[in-house]
Amino acid sequence: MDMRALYDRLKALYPLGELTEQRANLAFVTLPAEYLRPALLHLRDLEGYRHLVLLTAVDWLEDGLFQLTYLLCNRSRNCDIGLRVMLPREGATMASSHDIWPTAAVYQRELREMFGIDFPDSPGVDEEFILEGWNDIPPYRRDFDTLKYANDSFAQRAGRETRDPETHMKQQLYPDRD
Amino acid sequence: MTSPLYIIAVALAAAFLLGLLREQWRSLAYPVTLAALAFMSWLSASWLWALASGSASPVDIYTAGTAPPFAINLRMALPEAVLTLLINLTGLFSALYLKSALLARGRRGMAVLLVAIMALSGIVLTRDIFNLFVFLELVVIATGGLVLLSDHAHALSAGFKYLVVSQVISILLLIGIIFAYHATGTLNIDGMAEAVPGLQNAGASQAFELAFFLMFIALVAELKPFPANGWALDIYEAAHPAFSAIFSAGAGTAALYAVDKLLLIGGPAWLDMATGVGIVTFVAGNLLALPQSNDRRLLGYSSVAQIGLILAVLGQRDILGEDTYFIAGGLLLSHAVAKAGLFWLSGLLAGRQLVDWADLRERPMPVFAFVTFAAMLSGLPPFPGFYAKWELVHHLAGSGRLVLLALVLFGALIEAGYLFRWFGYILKREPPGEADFCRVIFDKPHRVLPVMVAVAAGWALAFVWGELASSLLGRSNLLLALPLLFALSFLLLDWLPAWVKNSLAIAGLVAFFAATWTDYDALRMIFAIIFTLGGALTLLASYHVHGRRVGFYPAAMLMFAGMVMLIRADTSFDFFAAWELLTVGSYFLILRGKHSEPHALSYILFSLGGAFLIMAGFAIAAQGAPQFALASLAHVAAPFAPWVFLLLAIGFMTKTAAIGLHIWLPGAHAEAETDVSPMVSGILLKAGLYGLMVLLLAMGKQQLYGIELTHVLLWVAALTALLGNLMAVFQEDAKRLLAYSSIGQMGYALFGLALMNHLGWLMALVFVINHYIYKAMLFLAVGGVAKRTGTREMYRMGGLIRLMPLSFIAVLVGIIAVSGVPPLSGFGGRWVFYNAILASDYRLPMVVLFLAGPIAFLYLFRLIYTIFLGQLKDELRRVKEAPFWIVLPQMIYVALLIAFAVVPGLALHRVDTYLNQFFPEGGLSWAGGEITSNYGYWNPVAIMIIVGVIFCTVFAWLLFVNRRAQPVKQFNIVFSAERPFRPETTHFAWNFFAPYRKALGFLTQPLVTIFWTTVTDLLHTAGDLGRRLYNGNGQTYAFHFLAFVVIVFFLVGL
Amino acid sequence: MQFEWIKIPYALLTLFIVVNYGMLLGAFIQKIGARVGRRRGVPIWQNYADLVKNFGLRTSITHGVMFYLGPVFRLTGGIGLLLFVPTIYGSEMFSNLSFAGDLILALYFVFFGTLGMALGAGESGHPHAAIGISRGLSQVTAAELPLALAVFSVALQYQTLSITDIVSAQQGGVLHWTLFTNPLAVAAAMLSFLGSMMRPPFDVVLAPQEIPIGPPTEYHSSYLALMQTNRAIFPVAKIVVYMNLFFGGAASWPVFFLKVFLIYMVSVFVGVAFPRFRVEQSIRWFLVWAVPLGILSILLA
Amino acid sequence: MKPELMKRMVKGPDGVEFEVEPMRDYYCDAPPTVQHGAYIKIVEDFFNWARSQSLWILGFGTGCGAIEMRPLMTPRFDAYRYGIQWRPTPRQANLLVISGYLSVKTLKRAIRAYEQMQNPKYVVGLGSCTINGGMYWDSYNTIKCLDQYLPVDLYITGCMPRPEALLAGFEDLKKLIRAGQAEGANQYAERFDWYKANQKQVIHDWDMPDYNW
Repeated sequence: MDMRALYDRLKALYPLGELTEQRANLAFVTLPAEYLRPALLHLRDLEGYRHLVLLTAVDWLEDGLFQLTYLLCNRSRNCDIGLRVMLPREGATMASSHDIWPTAAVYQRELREMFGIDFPDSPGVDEEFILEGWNDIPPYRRDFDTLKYANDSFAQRAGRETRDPETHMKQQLYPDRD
Repeated sequence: MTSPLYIIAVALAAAFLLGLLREQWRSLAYPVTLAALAFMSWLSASWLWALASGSASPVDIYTAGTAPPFAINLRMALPEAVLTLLINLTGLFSALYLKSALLARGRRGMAVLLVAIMALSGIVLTRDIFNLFVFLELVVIATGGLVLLSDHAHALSAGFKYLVVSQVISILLLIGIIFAYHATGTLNIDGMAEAVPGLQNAGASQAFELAFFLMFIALVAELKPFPANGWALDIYEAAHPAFSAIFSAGAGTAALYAVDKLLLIGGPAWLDMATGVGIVTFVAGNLLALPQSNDRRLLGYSSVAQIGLILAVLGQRDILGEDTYFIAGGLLLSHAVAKAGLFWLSGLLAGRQLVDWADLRERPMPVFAFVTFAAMLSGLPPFPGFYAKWELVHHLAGSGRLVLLALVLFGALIEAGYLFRWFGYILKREPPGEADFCRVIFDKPHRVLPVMVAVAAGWALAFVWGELASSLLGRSNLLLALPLLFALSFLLLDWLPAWVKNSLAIAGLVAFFAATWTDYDALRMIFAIIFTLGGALTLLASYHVHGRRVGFYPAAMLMFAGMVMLIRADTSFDFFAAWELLTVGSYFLILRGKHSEPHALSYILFSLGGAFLIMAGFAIAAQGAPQFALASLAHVAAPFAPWVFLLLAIGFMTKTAAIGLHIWLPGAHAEAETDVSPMVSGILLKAGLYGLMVLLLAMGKQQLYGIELTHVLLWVAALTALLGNLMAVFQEDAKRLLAYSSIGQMGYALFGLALMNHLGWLMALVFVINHYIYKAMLFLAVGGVAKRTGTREMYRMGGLIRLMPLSFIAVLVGIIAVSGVPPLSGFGGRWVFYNAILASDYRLPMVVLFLAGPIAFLYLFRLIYTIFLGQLKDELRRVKEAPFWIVLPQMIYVALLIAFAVVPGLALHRVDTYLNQFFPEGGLSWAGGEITSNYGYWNPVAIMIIVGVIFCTVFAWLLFVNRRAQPVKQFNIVFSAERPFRPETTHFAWNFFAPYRKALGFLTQPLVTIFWTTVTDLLHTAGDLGRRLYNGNGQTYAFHFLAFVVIVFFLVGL
Repeated sequence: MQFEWIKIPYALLTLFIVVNYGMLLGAFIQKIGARVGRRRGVPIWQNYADLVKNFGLRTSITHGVMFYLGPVFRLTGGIGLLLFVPTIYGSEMFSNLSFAGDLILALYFVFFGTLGMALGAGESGHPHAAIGISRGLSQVTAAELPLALAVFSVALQYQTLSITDIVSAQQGGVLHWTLFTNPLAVAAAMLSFLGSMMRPPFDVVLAPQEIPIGPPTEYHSSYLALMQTNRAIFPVAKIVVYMNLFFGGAASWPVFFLKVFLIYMVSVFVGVAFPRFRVEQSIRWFLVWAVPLGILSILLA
Repeated sequence: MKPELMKRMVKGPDGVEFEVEPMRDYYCDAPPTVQHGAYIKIVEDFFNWARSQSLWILGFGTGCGAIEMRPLMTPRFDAYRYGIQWRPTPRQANLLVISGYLSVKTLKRAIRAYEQMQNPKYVVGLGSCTINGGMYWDSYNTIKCLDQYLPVDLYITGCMPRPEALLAGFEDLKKLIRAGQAEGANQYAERFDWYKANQKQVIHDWDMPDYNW
């Protein structure tokens, strides 16, 4: 209904992918990277999506792609729309949106540190964000082996056991039952 | 004796000779001119000498061999001798100065110059009104010619305008003379004067009145009264400076004397008119000079004003009586010598803007010349104008002419304002152009010589008038006073290296005290010690300056001379002269600071304003006598007493910087040099307190309109203490903080005095002593720090305790003392204060003072914390301890402070006893170490021992348990588990008391500054408005003149 | 009054009693607070343990000479204040060292420790220390004013500055206390008292959550132990002044203990009932509410 | 190294240039030393008793475990009665509770805070995360074994341990202190190089002196 109408209006302007309607007031749509900025501005200025809820990334390792998701919110109509942009994993770079929403700069700094996606011209994008003195590939990339890194970097205490909570508690509390 | 007629004859002969000289002897023309002028000067001088020494008596010369009215007669008496000497000397040195211009113009120029000087002398000498007219015409024509000597673009038009208006004047004069001759049947001035009372019928009398009005207005117009003077001002601006010197000094003198002679005919009826025109011209001329930026035009306005003042003095002949010539002469000679000197000086400079005079900055001699001239014009001691003003004001006050008195002082203050502003430019502005050009001009001795002669003449006049005044006032010559001579001798010693002069100065101060210490009573003793020995102690710090330090010692010693003369003065005149001397000396001292130009100016203006109030107060109290013993202030008649009290109190409070009159102090003290700040703060402020003490001791409580003035004083003092302290809290500049603190501390001392009881006075004295010690110490310490760190802004410092430990100790001891925390000496002041207010009748002002007390903690803590504690900045890591000579006096002060804390009785016991004769009630009893009042007791020795023992015990215990403490560095602080970024971001110093500003900052609105800025702005605006009258158009000027005539005519009411 | 050597052991005895009383009083008041909150609260000897612990710490650091001396100034200020004021009225033994000076000495000696402490904290170079001092000094200027006025009023009333004389003038019944003869002055002084006890609503100086305890933030080990000792002595010494001026003094130790406790409790009651003022608010509060009372008391005295 | 910590040339007010090296000029570089107790045993025992009765905890929460420490002050648990209280500055605290997981970034701050406390000082590890990383055992950014980096006197297990467990743990700590066995600060000084090596192995941007006085 609403989201569909919005999709149609956008579709007339930009080459959009399929609409994924999660809920009545939440939908996602994919579009090429170069159309993202006009689409964001259009949504913000003409459609009332004034709030950038979040900007996050997904590592599609197998496809060699990063997916950026810009989730926007229209407060007055209680609607959210997510714009997805697919970037090639190798040398992933995206135009910065900090001039549209200043908060985007923080997300972009985080994405730069955790995924290695570059946002040229975003303020402070190359500064350390959460990690201090990180010396490996960005840790949220799926090809980063966190267990191996942990074992290499940190002394593990010997004798640690791992149990499945369900079976363990069953054994502990109701050892007789099946 | 050679007949004075030769003055005229030689000039005429020389002028003719110049015309007859053969072409090939042309080069002789200039020497002939000089010789003639020199002879004329010699002739006047010989008559002056003869008349003054009594070896000759005044003579009348009958030109045609017969007595008037049948022939013209000239007179040579003392005034004539003085004035012709002045005119001829001005002519001589101007001719010398004009050498190149005269040589370029040839013989005719020289002849005209000779004729001009001759005619001016003739105006002075002649007793015949028509002859006077003739000489006047000669002067006008010669002036028109001489103006053209200048290369200035406007010279021609200025001369033309001058001629036009002068002819109108001449016509009026001529008509007047014709009618007067018709009425009286004589042209002789004295004859006319005798004939006037004898005029029989009303018609003749009225006709004569009209005739006299025409003559009077014409001659007055020659004096360039306001507003009929536009035509003359262009001359000042456009003519050659040497001619302007003649025009200002010579022509003004001659015209004044002519008016003086004419007033003889008119009689007392015309005196008021002369006074009115004179005083209006004086005030307006000075107001108009205020916004001027062109030097010669300013001098022109100033000349107009000065001559106006003298005209006003002549108009006051009825009350001045015999003193008229003493006063008018003093003013006139000061004016003439100073103006001639200044015009000559202006010819040495390339630029015509006042700021261009900064060229003089590096040259001590011209600067000294300027100082001399400015002091002569502003009537500062020891120059004749000072005596003249004193006498004038006393006569005016004695006859109740208070409006006139106020106008005279107001005009004089404005005059001092622009002169000292100008002096500030000279010393403090950047020289504008190429110094080379300037040097070339200075290399011409014939231009420098006249200036130096004028300086010498100024000082000679100072001596002469000192002698005259000494016979008038029955006291020795001011210029010969030992302290003043000692101070002036440093002018001659200025070539010596600074350390030699410093040693001499210290020795002089100590020796003076050693020679005179038996003369002082207990009260004066305290001030004497602070002024002499205290001064010597602060001078120790001056050893840190290397080189010659030109100008410092004359100024400093002048201040100290003034101060010792102040405490030794027992008559109003001595007191006032000393007061002026210390003001001037301290002004020069303050002006030495790098950025102190505006602050020194505001200091001198407030001080002179205060001094004029003091003078007026003394004059009113004197009731016609030229001076009186200070002690007899107690016997001033009832209706005047409160007013005298008010004037004197306000005058003294300009020095102690009571609230409302304080705005000069912060800048002046903060911008002064390192070793000057302690002098002007620790020592100079006490002079104002001393004045107040003298005043209050003599006059006690006074009532005005039912209000007790000491009660008002209490409020003023309390507000001063509060606002001074409050302002200090919000300063970023360490020396400004201390300066505001001084205002607050002076408020406390004033409060003690105004309490008018025994302990209040004792408290004031405790504050006097304490404030001297700790403020001198703090200013030295902070000055030393500022010297090393290159800044006075406290937030730029920090963490200096390890690098400058001795300065830290001085400041630490200082702030404990200032804050009044036991066991140091400040507590004594607080203790006496509490005991004093318990005995007082007033209670409300104390509330304000209670509020002020703890505020001191705020600024004191800030002072020590932001400078010495906190975080050390990178660029200050290698700073060294202040120079030895700055630290040494501080350490002596520390010792003194502790000594005064332990045994205050040494200084106070005698004073306490001494005060018993004035305030028998409520003294202290001094038994052993204990001091007991009617209310409480206090044992400084015991306090010191107890605190010391407890402190040492606790400290020893801490040392024992904490012996292994690890010394750490500045960033080893707990920073919420983070680390500090940089020292500058970690040092919490700027706007330190932000919450306090939120709560009470509204009290620190600069209302007083706004008020005084508005006052000066208004004065400038008034001057600017007046300037629009002068649009440079000859017709307008002629109209001004006619309007002037008409206005005066109606005012006269014929 | 004259000095005799016997005064020294007497003074030390007073000091001993007051230190212990102050330690216990502090814990006791904490305990009352705990009981009001249905807690058991600290043991009554907790302050001793803390003190011994801090003296027993093996390491310490120093930021410089003034930092080292700060606590010495502080404790000297406390002990001096205590000893300059007679503790027990009528007792030669416990008149301490009051021969050295009168009421004014006591009033001004209060600042001795404050000033030294502020300097010491300042040398630590910690900005929070400076901020705390800035707040404390700002507040004290307004808070001290009503007390100064009240003291002036009382001195006018009794025409003396001697504490002993002021106490003796209040003898002969409860109604002779200044509290009843000059209630305005006492009201003003007690408001000032609130401001000087570092309890809410006037504790923004320490503000543990905001500028971790303000001026003493860098102090530890034996420095802190000295300051704790002072914390036991100083409030009691200050209350002794109030007690002598306004509440008839104390003629024996039990009366002394009771009166000091009750006066102390005033600030505790106010403290638990009101939230914290900002500095400028507390300055205005003192100027608007407390100072007029003081002025009135002066005008009526 | 951050620019503000790098060596730089500075010009003094007298115009002379000189070098400022922040790490040397701003920080004390003395290493910690082993501190012996009082020479007389009974005095040391007395001190140990006082130390045990006066545990001042640094108010410093590193992870979710901090939420379990707040109730200790409430009437229900009332830790004050055991002589336990909170101090806002490490200078005055002598007990550091590592309350839960400790990321590498927080570890640096914990080390600073610990070193700024005065000897003797105690470390209590709270919850499984401090013991073996707990549920963060394979995290790339969380230390697994607190005693590699700080001398831990006592661990309190659980995820999360309840306030009762904390109180019990503190009572055990008191016993250790009274027995003179809580000498973590001295261990730290003795094995300073080992601790520093472990710390520097995980903290890659070491930008502070080796010992933060």
